[in-house]
Amino acid sequence: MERDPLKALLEAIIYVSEEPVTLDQLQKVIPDVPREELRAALGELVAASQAPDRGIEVRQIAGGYRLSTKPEHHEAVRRFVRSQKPPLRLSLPALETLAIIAYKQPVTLPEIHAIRGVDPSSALATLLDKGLVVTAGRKQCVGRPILYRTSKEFLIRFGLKDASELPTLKEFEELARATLGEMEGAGGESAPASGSDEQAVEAGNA
Amino acid sequence: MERDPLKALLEAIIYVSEEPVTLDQLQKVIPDVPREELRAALGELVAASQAPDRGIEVRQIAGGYRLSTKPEHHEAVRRFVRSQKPPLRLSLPALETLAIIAYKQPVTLPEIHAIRGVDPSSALATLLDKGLVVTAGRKQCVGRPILYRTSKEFLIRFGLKDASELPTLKEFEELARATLGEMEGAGGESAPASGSDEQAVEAGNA
Amino acid sequence: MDSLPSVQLEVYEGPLDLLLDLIRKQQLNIFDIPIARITQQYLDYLHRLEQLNIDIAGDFILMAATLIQIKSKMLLPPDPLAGPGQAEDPRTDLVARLLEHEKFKSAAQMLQQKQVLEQATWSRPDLGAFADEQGELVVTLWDLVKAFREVLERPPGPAALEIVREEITVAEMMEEVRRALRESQGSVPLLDLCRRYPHRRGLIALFLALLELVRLEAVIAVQAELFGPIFLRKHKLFDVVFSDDTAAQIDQQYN
Repeated sequence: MERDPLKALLEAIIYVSEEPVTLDQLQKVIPDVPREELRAALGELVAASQAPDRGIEVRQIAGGYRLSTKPEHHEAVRRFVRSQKPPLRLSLPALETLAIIAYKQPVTLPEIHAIRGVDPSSALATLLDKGLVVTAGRKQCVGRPILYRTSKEFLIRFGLKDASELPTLKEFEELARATLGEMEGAGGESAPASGSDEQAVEAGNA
Repeated sequence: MERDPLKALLEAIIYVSEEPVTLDQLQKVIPDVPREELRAALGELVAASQAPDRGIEVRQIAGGYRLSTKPEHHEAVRRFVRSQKPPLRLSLPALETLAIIAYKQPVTLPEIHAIRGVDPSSALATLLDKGLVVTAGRKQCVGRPILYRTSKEFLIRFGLKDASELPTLKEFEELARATLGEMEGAGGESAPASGSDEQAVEAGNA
Repeated sequence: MDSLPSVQLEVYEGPLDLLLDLIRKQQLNIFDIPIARITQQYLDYLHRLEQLNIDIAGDFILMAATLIQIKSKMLLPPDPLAGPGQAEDPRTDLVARLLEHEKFKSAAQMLQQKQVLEQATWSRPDLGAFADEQGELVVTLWDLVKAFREVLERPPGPAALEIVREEITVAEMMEEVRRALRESQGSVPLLDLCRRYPHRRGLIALFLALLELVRLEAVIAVQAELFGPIFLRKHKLFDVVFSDDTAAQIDQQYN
């Protein structure tokens, strides 16, 4: 198949699909085109949709391809959509729990508790409720606790290609070390006792 | 507004609209662009979508503009739609009935009826239809009612290795209670108090 | 309260958040935490919560204990047997936990940003979600467990009660008959009993139960006049049949 009609066909299929369309699914419907060619055509489709005269773009999300409006048209588009996109409001605890699951998956409740320092049950229940997190069998250890992982819905709601697209934890590690470790006026136990207490910044003191 | 971003915006609006979008509607959302310019941009949009590498086209229909796949992809698109295994959707009654069967299996219709308090016949028919539930002989009691249990398809759909991976009620007790707390607005996240870090209680102020 | 750097009583989600905030506000170096001071401030905070009658979660108490333990370890002279550089800083574990927690707080913010951006785009499935066909939901295992819990917690309506009775077994129905006889001082109109079970299967169970009881001579059916009401009464073996043993057997089937 020539490249242009192939791209057109791919666009049509992605348009009608309810879920992000995977390469496997496309290969099944278009068996006579080599996989590599499909992949290349998809790449061109993604690139072409970035043109400034295009309002909808083909994006890689949740392991597949799908169409969506570009974020810059948000305001005008919203006026056309009958009701609001169901807003995904997550509390900070829920977001933190989600972050832990996203990076440590599959992970158990006690493991999350250890990192957060607080019982994560309520936050976890919220995430399960919203379908952002799903169960993933049981851990083969004492008590066989339930394992949790992020769902496809999570990838879609957060616009991620797949879980590996998240920035590495190392980046956050460096950030944490930088902001908490290299501060002025560091007064440790090893420092002269007098120093540290006086250096306390009267943050909220009136 | 420049022509390209205007075309992009129009495409985005036409994409999200459920009905064909009329010029009047567009003029209302984009009031600062003269009507004639809108019309011209729409004309260009229609023409551009005829390019051979495009699979969806903007068409004038029923006094408005809308997107649709091109007729030449009809066959492949239909094949794709057919090949899709739609995500498992269940009505609430069906879900409840499935839950009872999963946890009480093997179980009879009268027993399900007793637990749900509503006649589960139609929900059960749906579940049998979807292959999530199968029959499992008859119960040795008066009337010898048919027993039901969950199927292999059920395990696959819910990502379970076997029925023993089903979370026990006790395991979810904590989580479910936590959700209830949140719904009551109590935010049972943890003491000393509910919500996010931003909230500060002024109580300690002297 | 001058050891607590803030006059406001902040709300912390957990002990790690509180500690991180204390460190941040005072611009301390996390790799060299003044543990005595931090412990004092931490305890002051808990103390103020107590004064306000706010329940303190177990996680906060546990951390207080950990801090005190670290503090006391630091007061001990270094182990003379340990080689140079071998003695471990008692704060190491705590620092690792704080850093780990901080890491995921940043990750959470990153997720939030991504989500806000994604919220500004629209896709056809989003649109379809509004006009959800026939109120059907895409379900997960969690939905399943929740559904089961909700069913169990739902108070049974009057219809449910009627149906429960309808589906009882013969053994259970025998128990029902006994209860009815006890409640009515030994005599019950048969018709009253039948009216409790308007459906066929319930009536069949009742009929079988009565046959059983009559056969066992636990119950007798009497009719004072032709076509008159039939009454059920205790018979001579009533107490024997419903002896502890029999009752236990019935109970077993009941569960």
